[in-house]
Amino acid sequence: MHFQLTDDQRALRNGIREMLAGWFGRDRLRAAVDDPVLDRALWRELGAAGLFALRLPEAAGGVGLGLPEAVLTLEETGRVLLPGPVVACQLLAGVVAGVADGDRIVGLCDGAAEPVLWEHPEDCDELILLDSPDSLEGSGGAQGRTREAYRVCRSPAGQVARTPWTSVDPLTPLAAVITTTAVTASATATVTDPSRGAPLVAGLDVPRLRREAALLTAAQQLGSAARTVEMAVAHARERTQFGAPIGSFQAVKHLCAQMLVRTEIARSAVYAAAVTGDSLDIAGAKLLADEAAVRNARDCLQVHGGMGFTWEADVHLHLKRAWLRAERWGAAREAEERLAAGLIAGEAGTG
Amino acid sequence: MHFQLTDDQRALRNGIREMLAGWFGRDRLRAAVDDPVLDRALWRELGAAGLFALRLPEAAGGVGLGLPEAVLTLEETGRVLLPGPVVACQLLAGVVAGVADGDRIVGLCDGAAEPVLWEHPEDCDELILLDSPDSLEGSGGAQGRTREAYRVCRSPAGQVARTPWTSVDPLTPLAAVITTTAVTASATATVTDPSRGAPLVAGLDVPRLRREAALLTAAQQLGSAARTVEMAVAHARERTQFGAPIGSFQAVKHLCAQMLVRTEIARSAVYAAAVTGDSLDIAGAKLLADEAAVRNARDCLQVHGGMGFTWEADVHLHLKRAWLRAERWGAAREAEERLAAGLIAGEAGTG
Amino acid sequence: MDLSCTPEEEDFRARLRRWLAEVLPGLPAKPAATDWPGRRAYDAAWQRRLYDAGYAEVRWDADPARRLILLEETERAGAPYVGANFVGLLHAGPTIAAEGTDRQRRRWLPPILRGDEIWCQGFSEPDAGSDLAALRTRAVRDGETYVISGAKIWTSHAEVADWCELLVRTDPDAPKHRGLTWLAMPMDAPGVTVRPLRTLAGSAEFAEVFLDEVRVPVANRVGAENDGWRVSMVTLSFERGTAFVGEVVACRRVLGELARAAHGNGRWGDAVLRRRLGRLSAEFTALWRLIQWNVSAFRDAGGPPGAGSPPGAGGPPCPFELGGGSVFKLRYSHARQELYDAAAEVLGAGALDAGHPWVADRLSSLSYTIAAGTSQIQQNIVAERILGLPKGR
Amino acid sequence: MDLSCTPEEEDFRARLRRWLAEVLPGLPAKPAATDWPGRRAYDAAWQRRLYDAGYAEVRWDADPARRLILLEETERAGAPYVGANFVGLLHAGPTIAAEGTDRQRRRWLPPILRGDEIWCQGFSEPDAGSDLAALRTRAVRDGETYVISGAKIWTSHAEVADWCELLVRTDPDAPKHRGLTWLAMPMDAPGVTVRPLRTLAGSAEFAEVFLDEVRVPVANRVGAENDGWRVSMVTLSFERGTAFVGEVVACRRVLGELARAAHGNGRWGDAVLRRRLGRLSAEFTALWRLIQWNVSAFRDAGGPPGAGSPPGAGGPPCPFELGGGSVFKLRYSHARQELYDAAAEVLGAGALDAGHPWVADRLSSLSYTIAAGTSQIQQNIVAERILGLPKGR
Repeated sequence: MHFQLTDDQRALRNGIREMLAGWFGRDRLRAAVDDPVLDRALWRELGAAGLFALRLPEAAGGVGLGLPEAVLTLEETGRVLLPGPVVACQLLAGVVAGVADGDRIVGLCDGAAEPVLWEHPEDCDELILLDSPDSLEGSGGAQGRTREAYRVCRSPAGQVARTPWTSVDPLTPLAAVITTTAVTASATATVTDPSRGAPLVAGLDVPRLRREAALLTAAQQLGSAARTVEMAVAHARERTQFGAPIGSFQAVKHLCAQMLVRTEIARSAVYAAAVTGDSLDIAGAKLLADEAAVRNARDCLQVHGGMGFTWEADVHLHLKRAWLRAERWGAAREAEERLAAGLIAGEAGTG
Repeated sequence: MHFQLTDDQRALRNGIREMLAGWFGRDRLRAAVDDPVLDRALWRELGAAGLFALRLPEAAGGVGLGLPEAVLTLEETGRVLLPGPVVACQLLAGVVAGVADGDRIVGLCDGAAEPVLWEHPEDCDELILLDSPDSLEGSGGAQGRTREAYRVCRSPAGQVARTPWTSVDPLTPLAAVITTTAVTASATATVTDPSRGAPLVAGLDVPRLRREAALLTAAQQLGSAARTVEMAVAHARERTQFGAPIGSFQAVKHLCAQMLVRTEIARSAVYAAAVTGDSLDIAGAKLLADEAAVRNARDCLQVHGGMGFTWEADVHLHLKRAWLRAERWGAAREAEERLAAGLIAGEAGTG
Repeated sequence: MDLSCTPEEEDFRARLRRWLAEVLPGLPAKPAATDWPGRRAYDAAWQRRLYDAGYAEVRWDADPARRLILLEETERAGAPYVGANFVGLLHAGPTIAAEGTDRQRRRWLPPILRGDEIWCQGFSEPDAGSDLAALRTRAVRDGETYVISGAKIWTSHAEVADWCELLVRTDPDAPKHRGLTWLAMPMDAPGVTVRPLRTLAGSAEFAEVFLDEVRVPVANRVGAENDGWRVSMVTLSFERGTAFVGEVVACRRVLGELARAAHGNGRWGDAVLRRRLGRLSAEFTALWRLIQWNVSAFRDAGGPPGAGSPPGAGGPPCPFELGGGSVFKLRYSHARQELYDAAAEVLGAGALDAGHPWVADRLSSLSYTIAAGTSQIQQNIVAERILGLPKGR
Repeated sequence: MDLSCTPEEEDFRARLRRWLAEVLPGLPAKPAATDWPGRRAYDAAWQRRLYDAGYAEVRWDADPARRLILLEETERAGAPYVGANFVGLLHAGPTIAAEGTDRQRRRWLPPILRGDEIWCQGFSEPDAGSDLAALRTRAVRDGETYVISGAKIWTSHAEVADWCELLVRTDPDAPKHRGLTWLAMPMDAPGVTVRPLRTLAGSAEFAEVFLDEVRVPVANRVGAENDGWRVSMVTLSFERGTAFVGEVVACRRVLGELARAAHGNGRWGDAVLRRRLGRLSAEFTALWRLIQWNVSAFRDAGGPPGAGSPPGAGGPPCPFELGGGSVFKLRYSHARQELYDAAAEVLGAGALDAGHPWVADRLSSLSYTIAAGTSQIQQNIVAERILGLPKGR
């Protein structure tokens, strides 16, 4: 057992961090806030750097790395609030042509959600929607019912019927997919036992895609949570009130300390879930990372005081993105129920 | 509108406070911890002072005061952790002979609870148990079912079958009533619409008794919550660490401040519920007073540090009694559901 | 303890309700949030109607019970908010009433009540937020004029205000609380520049106000030179009395809406959410009772330094100055944030729609634990002023 | 990142499991909580069996991974707790190993590993809790002897201990961290009085130790005179590494029991409780991962100053000294309290039964946010030592 980053993993993380600092600094971030259309040139640079092909086998032109490395890269994108469907593109780089290079952009939607929200609809070239037929047919229950059956809908972006949506996150335009019947379902199949042996629907292992989407989203939340600790600490060291840096007051100190605690607990959970790939580990990681990202952003705002309440400060961008991600690929209510069920089933892993 | 204590109410509160300080000081408290048998002489003194006859009409030999005054006196008993079924005796002073004078002691149990816990069983001369027939007959559901029907069981204490219980609160011996069938049911009646017009079962308005027991219990919680603020503040002013009183550190200050906030919110709710007598107001008051008493005792312990963890400190006595009371006459889970239902029914009162 | 109204109060309430039922249907449509002149005109017109009907003075009534009824009933009836009249009615007006000269009161108070003149507030500065007394905007005396330079922030309605109640430093050598002065500054004075400040809610409800050698007559000073801290505290304590009455009424209404919405969209089956709403119901009811408690205490203490008091009359310290307002604000600001977090649970993914009014209110609720004294500062106040814990650290 | 064990580790685990399965059924019944001599004998006998089987040294292994496996497997198998051997194995032993002379190590370490000698700790004092360095127990040098007077508190197993690791003040004029010395005091020395201290749980797990001119040879000093603060910090940092492994394993087991009990008694239908348990499952899994993370970091940093290090070897600061242990303890102490609050919800009115083991554990869990550094102190440590926020206030 050596539950620490390897030297290679450390190098990867540092490399991605430097790369993103160079390509997506604060000026670019604020430009994206004003105009959230994705920068195709940047996207291709990310593709060329291997961000999307990270987990493709080297034989297929990929980098050949695993889920832990994917988590480390997504954490970095979360830190800098990189906009765009990075999770989808990394998960589908081997499925949709051109995505690995950053030439094409693919969106991924959870059809079990209500409504079905689609990130960056105007920027995507294609949409893949994961659904279970019962929810597609409108019976509504995403929970439990027919987890054995899946449907995958693949469609060129332009053919998806949608209504506009005023996204709470200025960095993430959204649309609500109206009817999935309007999506050209290029492959539909019903599978009876998908939990083992990865049965493929339209070339996709749907349960695994959902799991990994949740994990990578959690990794982005972790990056955001870690970043807001740094922002709060930096502000607390600089900002002077009552003749002293506010970080010398216990009230501010303890806010910052709890932010770090949340981050490190979430980090332990997310990294471990990346190693085990276990479904309950991932549910727990998402739960804790969502909480860390949302509550840290709130506390970061509190530490910043009035200045944090302005549009010009980046705090709100973290909070809004954290809210958005917390609703995606398993919100707290769902994760908690699954973890509770796992306790009865005795599935809570150890070791 | 004048939502402040009247001069008479202030005088009553101060009178009770002085009386209890004289009759039940810290020595008596610690003696009761070592031996929780009720002091009959003290009980008669309390009776003679009018504590139990407070709400009986003057014509019936009582003091002729109302629910707000009852709340103020119970708050004071909560402050000093006075042991014994004060709530029961005040509520039943007009029903059971000898209770008003403190000559006899009566217990009051909620038969809908599971198990049915009886406070001070060895000290009581008589037990009154409020029940709804469906839960008596073992169908278990206290919630909702047949709220229209009530049964009252009255029995000499010696005839109640019970099992011993190791009470978590050293000041409150408990027993579990085994079978209500063993209780001589001196009056049983079924009523179909008890909500209006106070139909009496065995001379008792059962819904009102439940409401008032909850309110007076909340008043005791309020008194305990207020007392633990004082204890925490006194300790924080005296205890020196790192060369300063610990109350000069923000972490301790803010714990104490939140304790006061909880107390004052609970006080507003409890006093207002005493004035309106409204069922939802009482549910909310109990909820907030339970929370204030339990969380304040916890925070008081935290402020006291190691010294608060000793048996010799009084902090744990407040915590354990607060736990006990929080389970009586409507726990949080029940109160919250009732308040939620009230929101749908549009019953949340204003004005 | 009495929660019922006196016959006079009941009569006042009934009369007010009738009047509101009569006039509200005839009001014009509300202007857009970005239409500042339109908003000013709308708010001023409503204030004028209140004035003509005899309700304007109630805001400054020595008896806060009638103020409570006014605020409760106008909110419940859906009447316009105080809006652009906020600073005049709640801050500057009461300050002038309590601390101004007869001449100043005659000049400034009637136009506030009538809605003729709009005030804004220039207290906070970029480097003086929690530590308000550290403000650095300088006023240098030049004969019968102060010459003022500096920058103010978090100023509402600056774009359309006629006057600004300004706190400036007149003695840079004195201890920080001792060198401040309160001035009424005309917003059209040369050297005043207003720049809108966009908040995280995306709107520009506030502005920064830059002051470059602005000249203000000494006659516009309320209170003595270097006594501005005390003068402005009168204002702040008044604000904490009944400032949140309308909001608490509104929160209780929203809570009922949340419950019904959850009932309608199936989320009512989620016991976690349901019980959260039940708890919030207890919470907001208790906050309402705490307002009534505080207002009654306020009245017992002789009322706030209001329009009826002689200038400079001190009176006993009111409970808000002693921190009663801090207890309320600590819990209310938290409960309000909880309310809109619960709203997000009711909405589910719908909480990602910035166009939903609950989402907009969720965003603005984020300022409640920061503005007008952060929760950290409020806890210090409660601990030190009410509980008597030692200062320092 | 690797969570799997090496073949050597797997082998160690398998061997240990076999051994535990073999010996545990033959253990005698546990003595009563109040039978101190019986408890000492029981704990010492278990330590002796660990020693004979070659597992005792693992507690001081430079590689914490094997320690982790030992603690995990013994807890899971329901083996006896470390009990009376706690201070010797976790505090005094590692301190002597790191800072003692060869002679001291030969004298004191083997009897600890064999369970022959029991140690207790004399650090805290009634007036020196959070501010440990403010302790006042005085040691005055008299030739080759220290003469010690004062009082210690929160001493476990004092009634049956052979030795006490004692922190005393040898230079009252030095700054408070600089005048302390670490001594090994025989508990049978004249002038030592032990008085049991009853906790709120009703038990007497701790004692006060009064020292009245107790004479301790200078040869019993570990480290230099007045260097005791540094010496004792070595001990404390060791404790924070793996001290809670067994407890986290136990908490996860209890959590499963809570879920099954709730399932059995009908409370599982309460979604609020159910989801709380689900959240705690995530919480304790993450805490387990954090232990693995910290242990791995600990190993990378060269391990703790353990039995294998030369006396006085410093090595790089381990992550626990840098606050990693504080992060764990802050969250764990809170989660443990939440766990037993959830247990109370499962029990309902049954939580009022002091005889229920969960209720007893609920009571003892109350000390977790206080003992070994309150949560307030831990937050200061995290803020200052990890986040680099300025000291003061």
